Amino acid sequence: MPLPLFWFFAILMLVGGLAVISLRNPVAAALSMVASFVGLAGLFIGLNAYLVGIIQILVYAGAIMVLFLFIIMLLDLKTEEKRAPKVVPVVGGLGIVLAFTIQLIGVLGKTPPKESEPLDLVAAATHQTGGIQETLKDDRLPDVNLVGDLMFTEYNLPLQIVGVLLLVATVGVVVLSKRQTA
Amino acid sequence: MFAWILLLLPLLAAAANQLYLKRNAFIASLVSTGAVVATFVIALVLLGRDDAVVGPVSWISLENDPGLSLSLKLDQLSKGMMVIVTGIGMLVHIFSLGYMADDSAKARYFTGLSLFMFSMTGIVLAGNFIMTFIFWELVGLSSYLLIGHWYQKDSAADAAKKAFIVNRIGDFGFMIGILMLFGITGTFIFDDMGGGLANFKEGYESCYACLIGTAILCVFCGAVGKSAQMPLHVWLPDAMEGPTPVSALIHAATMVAAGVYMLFRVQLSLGVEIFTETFAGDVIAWVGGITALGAALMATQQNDIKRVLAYSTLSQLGYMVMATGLGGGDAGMFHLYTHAWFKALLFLGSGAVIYACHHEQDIWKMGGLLKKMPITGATFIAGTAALIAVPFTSGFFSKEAILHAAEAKPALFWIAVAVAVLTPFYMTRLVLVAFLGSPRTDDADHAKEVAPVMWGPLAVLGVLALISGFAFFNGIAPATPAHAGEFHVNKLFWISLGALAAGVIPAFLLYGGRSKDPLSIPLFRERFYIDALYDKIVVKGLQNGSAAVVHFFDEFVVNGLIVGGASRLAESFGMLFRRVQSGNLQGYAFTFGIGVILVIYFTTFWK
Amino acid sequence: MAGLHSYLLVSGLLFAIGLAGVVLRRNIIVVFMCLELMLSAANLTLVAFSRFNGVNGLPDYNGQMLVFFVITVAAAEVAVGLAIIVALYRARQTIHTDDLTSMRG
Amino acid sequence: MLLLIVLLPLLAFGAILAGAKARQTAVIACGANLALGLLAAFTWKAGFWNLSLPVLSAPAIHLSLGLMDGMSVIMLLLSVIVAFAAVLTGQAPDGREKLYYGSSLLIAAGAIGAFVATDLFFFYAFHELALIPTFLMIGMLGRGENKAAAWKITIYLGFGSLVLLAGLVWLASATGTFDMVAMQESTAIDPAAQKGIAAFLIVGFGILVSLFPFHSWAAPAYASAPAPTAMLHAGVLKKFGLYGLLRLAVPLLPEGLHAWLVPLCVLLLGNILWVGFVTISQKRLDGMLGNSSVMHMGYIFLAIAALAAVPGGENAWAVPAAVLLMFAHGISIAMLFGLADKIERTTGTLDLDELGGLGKAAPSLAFLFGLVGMASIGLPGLANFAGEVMVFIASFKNYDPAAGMGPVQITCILAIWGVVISAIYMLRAYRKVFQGPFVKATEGASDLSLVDRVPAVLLAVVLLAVGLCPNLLLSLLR
Repeated sequence: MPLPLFWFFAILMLVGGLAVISLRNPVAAALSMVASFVGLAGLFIGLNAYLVGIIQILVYAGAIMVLFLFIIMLLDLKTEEKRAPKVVPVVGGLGIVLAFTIQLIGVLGKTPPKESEPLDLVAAATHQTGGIQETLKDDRLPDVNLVGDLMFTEYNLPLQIVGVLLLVATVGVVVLSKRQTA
Repeated sequence: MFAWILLLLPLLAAAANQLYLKRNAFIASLVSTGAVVATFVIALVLLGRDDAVVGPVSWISLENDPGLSLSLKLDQLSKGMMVIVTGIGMLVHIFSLGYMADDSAKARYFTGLSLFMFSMTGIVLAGNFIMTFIFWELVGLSSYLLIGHWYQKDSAADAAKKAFIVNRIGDFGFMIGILMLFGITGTFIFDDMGGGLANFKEGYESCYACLIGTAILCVFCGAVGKSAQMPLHVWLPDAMEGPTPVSALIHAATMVAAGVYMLFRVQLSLGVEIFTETFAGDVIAWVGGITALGAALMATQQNDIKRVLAYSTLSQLGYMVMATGLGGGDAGMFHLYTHAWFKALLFLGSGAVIYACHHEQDIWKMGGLLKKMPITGATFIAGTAALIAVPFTSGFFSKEAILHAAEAKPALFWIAVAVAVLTPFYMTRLVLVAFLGSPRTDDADHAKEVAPVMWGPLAVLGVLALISGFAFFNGIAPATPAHAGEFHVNKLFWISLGALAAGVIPAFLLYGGRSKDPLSIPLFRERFYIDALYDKIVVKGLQNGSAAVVHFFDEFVVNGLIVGGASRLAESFGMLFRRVQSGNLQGYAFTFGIGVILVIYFTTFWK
Repeated sequence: MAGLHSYLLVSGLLFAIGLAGVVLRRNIIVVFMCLELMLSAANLTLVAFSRFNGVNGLPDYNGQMLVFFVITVAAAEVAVGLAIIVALYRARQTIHTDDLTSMRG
Repeated sequence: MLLLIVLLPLLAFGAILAGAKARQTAVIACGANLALGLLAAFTWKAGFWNLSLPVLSAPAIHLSLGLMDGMSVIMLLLSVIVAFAAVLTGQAPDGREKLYYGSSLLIAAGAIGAFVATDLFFFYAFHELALIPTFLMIGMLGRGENKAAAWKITIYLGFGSLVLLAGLVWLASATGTFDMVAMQESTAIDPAAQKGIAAFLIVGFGILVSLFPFHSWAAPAYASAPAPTAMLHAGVLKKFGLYGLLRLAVPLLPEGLHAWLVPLCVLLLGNILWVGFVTISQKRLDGMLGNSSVMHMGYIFLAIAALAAVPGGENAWAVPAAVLLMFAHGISIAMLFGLADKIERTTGTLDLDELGGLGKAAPSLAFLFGLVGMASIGLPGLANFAGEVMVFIASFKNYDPAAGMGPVQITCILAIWGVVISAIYMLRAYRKVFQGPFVKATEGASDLSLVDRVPAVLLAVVLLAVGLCPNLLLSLLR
C-alpha cells in the first residue's frame, strides 16, 4: 500500500476513534465509529487481508453499528447532560492512557523495524494444490479460498463451537429482552 | 480343647442371656449357673492333666512379623487358680439364686456374672501379656457392670464409675510396663520372656537393673489398681455398693487378687531375681505393707459390715503384695488361696445377714444374730477364725508363710505383725457387735435363717476355710511355699499366737456387751481423709480444674486469639479490598489499565 | 510502503483511545463502543503480524483465523451486551455509569 | 466396577433430584453399595475392579480408580458401611428430604471416590466434592449455632485443602507423575524437597483431620451437623487426611516425615491430652463426642509418628495399626453420633445436666450406647482396642532399651494417659445420661424402634467382629 494511502486510512481511523470518545451525542459517536471502522478496513485491505477487510465493513460497520444505533434510538438517548467532570478520574484516566502510549513507543523503539516483503505468489504455488495452486500460478491471491481451506479443516471444531456460542447468545438475548412478567 | 471350653462357656452363657433370655430371668440364671458348674468340673478335670500351652491361635497376624497369638497356659498356678475361681464362682452363683431371686434385673445380673467368669478365666489362663491386659480390662468392665447393677441409685452409679476410672489409672502404668517389657525381652509370651531377659542382661549389663526395675514397677501399677493398693485403694470400699455376692466373688476372692496373681506370673516368667535384685521389689513390698497397715487401721472404725470386710480385704491384699515384693510370691499366692475361701465366706455370710435384716448394713443395728441365724453365724465365725489366724485354720498356715517371707526385713516384718494384731481386733469387734449380745433393732430381731440355697454355699466354704490350709489340700493351691501346711512350734508361732491374743482380748474388753462404739478415732473412720482429699484435690482440682483451664485456653487462645486473629486478619484484608470494590465500572477499567501497564513494564522494561 | 512499526503504532494508538473512552466516558453505550474499538485495535495487530510474518510467500492465515473468531465473538458479545443494557435501562431508567453502583462491596 | 460404586450414589442423587422417593432411593443405593463393597473385599485382587480413563494429556491426568492395596479396600468397606448406616439413621426434617438424603449421597460418593482414586487429581477432587454438601448440610439443616459452625468448617477446611493442594502439586512435580501407583516406584525425592512437601502435607492433611491446634472446627461442626453428616464426616471423610498421609507421605517422604517427627509428636499429644481435657469439660453430649473424635485422631498420628521415627526402617505393626484404628474409630464414632441423635429425638436435649436415668426407659439404647462407648474408650473385644494396642506396640517396636526412650516412645507413654482421660469423659457422660434416677427429660422417653436398631446393630456387629478377630481386616493387608 502506498504510504499516503496508509496514512490516510490510519488518520481516518484515529480521528474517528477520537470523535467517538469526545462527541457528546451518542448517535454522532456511533457514526464516527463507522468512519473509524472504514479506515480500519482500508488498513486491512492494505495488508492483503481482503476478506477480513470486507467482513470488517459488513459485520462491524454494517451490522454491529446498526445495532448500536438501533439501541440508542430505542432507548431514545438524548445528548448526555453535562455533569461536572470529576478531576481525579479524568486526570487518572488520561495519565494511564499517556503511560500506555509512552510504553508503546518504548516497546517499538526497542524492537528492530521490519519492512514488508512483497508476496511471492508463484513461489507459494508450489506448496499448494488444486484450485488454489492454479490461481496462485496466475499471480492472483485466492484470499477467500485460503481462509476457507483453513477454517473448514484445521479450525473446524472452533468454528462449530463459535456456532454454538452464537446460538447461546441468541437465546440469551431473547431471554434478556423478554419483559419480566410480574 | 477343655481349656477353650473352660474359657468360652461363660462367654456363651453371657451372650445367650443378653441376646435371647433377657425376658426370661429364671432361665437366664439357670444358664449362667449351669455354665459355671460345668467350668468347675472342667477345672477339676484339668487339675489332673499335665501342664501344657493350648493354642496358639493367631489373633493379629502381620506381614514379616509374628504378630500376636492367643494361647492358654496350663500350669499348676493357673490350674489351681481356676479351681479357686470356678469353685467360688459356682458357690456365689448358687447363693445368688437365692439372694437375687426377687431382683427385677436378674437376667442382667447373671449376664454380668457370666461375663466376669469369662474374663477372670482369661486372666488366669492367659499365655501372653496382651491377653492378660485384654481380660484385665474385661474384668474391669464386668466389675463396673456389677457394681452399677442398681444404676438408678446415684451412689451405685458413682461407685461403678470410680472403680473403672481408678482401675484405668492403674492400667496406664500396666500398659507402659508391658510395652517396656516387650522392648526389653522382645516378646509378650510368658514362656519366652525369661530367655529374652537373659539375652538382654548379657548385652546390657549396665542398665539392666534400672530398666527392668522400672518396667516391673510399671507393671505393678496395674496390680495397684486392680488389687486396690494404696494410693489407688479408694475404689474398693465404694465398690460395696454392688450386690453382696458380687462383692464376695469379685471384690474379695478373685478379681482383686488378680494383681497378686499377675505379679506371681511375672515372677515365674522372669525369675524371682527381678524382685530381689532390683529396687522394684522393695517398692512393691513397702506399698503392700503400708496398704496392709493403713487398711487395717481404717477397718477398726467402720460400722458398715461390708466396709469392715472391704478394708480387711485391702489389708490382706497388702499382705500378699508385700510377700510377693519380698520374693515370696508363693507365700503370697498361698495366702491368696486360703483368703479366697474364707473372705468369700465372710462376704456371703454378710450377704445372708443383710438379706435377713432387710438390707440393713450397720453392725450397730444388728446384734444377737447368732441365735437367729445359727448356720450363718457359725460359718461366719469359722471364716473369722481363719482370717484372724487361729491355729490350725487355713489362714493360720498362710499367714505364717507370709511372716516367714518377711523375716528378712525387720521393718516390714513388724508391720506385718501389727496387722496381725489389728485383724483379730476388728474382726472380733465385728462378730461381737453383730452376732452376739442382743438384737438392737426390729430388723435384727425378726431376722430368720436364710434358705438352704444360700446357707449351702456358706457351709461348704466354712469347711474349706477351716481345712484348706492343710498340706493334704496343697494339690489344689496355685502355689505353695516350702513347708506349707506343716505345723512347727517356733518363734513365728509364738509371735503370731501373741498377736492373736493381743488383738482378741482388747476387743472383748472394749466391745463386750456394748451397744455403741466406745472408741472414736475420726482419722481412721474418715480413712485418713484420703478419699476426701482425692475428691477435693484430684477430681475437683486437678481434673476438673485443669480441664476447665485447658478448655478456657482452647476457647480463647487457640480458638479466639490464633484462629480468631487469623480470621480478623482475613477480615481486614477483606475490608481493604472492599474499598476497591467500588461498584464503579470505570474504576475497574482503571485498575485493569494499571495492571496492563505493569505487565508490560515487567515483561519488557524490567531489568 | 509502511512498515510493521507503523501498523503497530496506529493500532496501539487506537487501543489507547479506546481505553481512554472506557475510563473517561460515563455513557455505558459509548463505553461499550470503546470496547469494540479496543478489540478492533487488537485485530489490526493480528492482521499486521499475519502479513509481515508470511510463510512460503503467503500471509500466515492462522492470524487471520483468530481475527474471524474475534469478530464473531465480538458480535455475540455486542448482542448480549446491548440486551443487558436494554434490560438495565428498563430496570433503572439510566445508563449513566455513575448511577450504576449496585456492585459496591 | 469401582466406577459403579462411585456412580451409584451419584445416580441415586440424580434420581432424587428427578423426583424419586428420597429415603428409599438413598437406602437402596447405599445398600447396593454395601453389597458391592463386600464383594470387593473378597475379590479385590481381580483386575476387573480397576479402571483408567485419560482425561488430560499434559499434565497426564487419568480418571483412574483402583484398589491399590488392602488399605484402600478397608477404607472402601468403612465408607460403604457407614454410608448405609448413615442414610438409615437419618430422619429428614419435613420438606427437606431431597437436600438431606441427596447431600448424604454426595458425601458418600466423594468419600468412596477419594479412597479408591489412584490419580492424585481425582484423589483430591473427590474429597472436595464430599466437603461441599457437608458445608451445606451444616449450614442449612444443622441445629444450634449451625451458621457459625458451617462458616468455621468451610473456611478451615478450605484453607486446609489449599495447603494440601500446594503440597500435592509439589509432590506431583517432584515425582513427575500424578499416578499414585507410578509414584510409589519413582526414584527417591531429594531430602530437602521431602522436608518441604512433608510440611505441606502434614499441615494440609492435619487440618482436614483436626490435628491440634487446627482442631477447633471439628467439635462445633459435629455438634451442629445433622446425624448423617456427622456420621459420614467424622466416621469416613475425616479419615481421608490420615489415609493420604499413609498413602503418600509415609512411603514417599520418609526423610521428610522424620524431619518433622518431634513437632508431629508434640501436636499429636496436643490432640490426645489437651483436647482430652477439653473433652472432659464439655457440658453437652454432642460437644463431648465431637471433641472425643478429635482426640482419638492423635492415636492414629502416633502410628504415623512411629513410622516416621525410623525412616526406611521396618515396622510391621504401624500401618496395620493405623488402618485398623481408622476403621474402628470410623465405625464407632458414626454409631455414637447416630445414637446421640436418637437420644436427642426422644428426650429433646443433649445437655448432660438435663439428662439422667435413660437406661431404665430405653434399655436397648443404653446397651448399644454403652457398647459403643466402651469401644471408643478402648475396651478389649471391640475393634478400637485392637487398633490402639497395635499402635502402642508399633511405637515400642523399634525401641532400643540401651539407647533410651526416643520421642515416639515418650509420646506413646504420655498418649497412654489418654486412655484414662477417655474413660473419664465417656463414663461421666454415660453416668449422666443413662444412670441415676429419672429426670424430667427422660420420663417419657422411648426406646429404639426397629428401624432405628438396624444401623446401630449393624455397626455394633462390625465393631464386635473386628474386635474379636482383627485378622478379618488384617488379612486384607497381607
